[in-house]
Amino acid sequence: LTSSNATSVEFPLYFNAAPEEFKEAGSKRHELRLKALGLDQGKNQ
Amino acid sequence: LTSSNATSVEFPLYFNAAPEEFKEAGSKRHELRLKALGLDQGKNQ
Amino acid sequence: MGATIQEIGYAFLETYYHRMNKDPSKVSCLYSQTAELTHTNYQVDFTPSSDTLPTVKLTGKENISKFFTRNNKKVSDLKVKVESCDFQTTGSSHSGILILITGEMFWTGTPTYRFVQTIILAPSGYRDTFDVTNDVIRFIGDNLLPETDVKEET
Amino acid sequence: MGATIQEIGYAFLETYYHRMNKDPSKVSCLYSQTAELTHTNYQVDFTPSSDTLPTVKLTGKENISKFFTRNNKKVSDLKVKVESCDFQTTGSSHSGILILITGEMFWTGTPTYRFVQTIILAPSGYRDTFDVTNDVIRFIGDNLLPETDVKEET
Repeated sequence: LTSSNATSVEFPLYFNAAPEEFKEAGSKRHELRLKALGLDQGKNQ
Repeated sequence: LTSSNATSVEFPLYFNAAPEEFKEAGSKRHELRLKALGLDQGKNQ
Repeated sequence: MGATIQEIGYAFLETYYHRMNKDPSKVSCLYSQTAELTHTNYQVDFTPSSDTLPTVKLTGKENISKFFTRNNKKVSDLKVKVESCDFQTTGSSHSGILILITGEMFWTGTPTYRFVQTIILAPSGYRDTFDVTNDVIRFIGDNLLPETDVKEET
Repeated sequence: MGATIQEIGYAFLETYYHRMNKDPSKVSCLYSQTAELTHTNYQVDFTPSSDTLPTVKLTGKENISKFFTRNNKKVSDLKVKVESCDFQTTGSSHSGILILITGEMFWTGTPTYRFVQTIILAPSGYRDTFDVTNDVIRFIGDNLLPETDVKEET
């Protein structure tokens, strides 16, 4: 067991979903962010 | 050793700084956020 | 031991998240008899306007098994994006592995939730296999607004 | 043992951050002989436009001691806000304590940096005292923009 980073892994890693599937969920989070910043004008759905 | 939450602590906890001292540093972070969102017009210092 | 802690760690994560997806009732097999688990509290309805989720703490493989079985549907629907992993060796003679994970997760129809998770693997006693002894998840809010009215501590 | 893990944990954090502030050269006394530390890489200049910081991994009390002594100035200037702590017992007979911390930190003149940190305390062998066996910090970016061009994995 060493402290080397021999295993090269490219982040992000996806489990149980394709990268595209994160887009819709990510945009919902983004809407919450804009709301928190008071920047959600005309986007209330 | 139990899993109870007997110790009542109120977050956030501050170490080596008063809450007010976090304001200026926090506003710098906030400027980075606005820049990332492309909302930093007229605030470039 | 031939594999690095990174290799063991990534292989574990693959098994761990895959099993949640395919067979939640068998996730608890990955845990030690006295393991502790702090995980998403599925008994509480998700608040649509919140960017974090509450957690619940369980102790012992039996309770952990009940937890994953009871929340079968939600657990199998979990989708995970891992953005970083840090590894250290831990425990007696450094035969265990500590993993600090950051990332995002979501369930069908929900926003993404940012999380951090620490998992500790200890040698199970069987050749080259590990048990989870600790598993803690914590959700991270965006903290978007600068602090305008900071609460005073007493 | 009279104190709860929460009480021990919070008392430890008080000592830990206070000692960074007052006497960085003695922070390493809190670590076990073979402890592992992943901490802020002070040898790299902070990038003003970045919301995260790089880390570096060290093994063993001697290297940890050198690290805190070499970076004395920066370490003593560290200001920390802890937003959450999760505790679990860990290790053989659950005599150790795992702490998962989230919060923000800054140094004079810098923005705040969001971080997560996992610390493991193990009984030191002396009555009621603990050593840090593991300490990992990871900085968290804001990830503000929705994913528009997701990289494909190979």
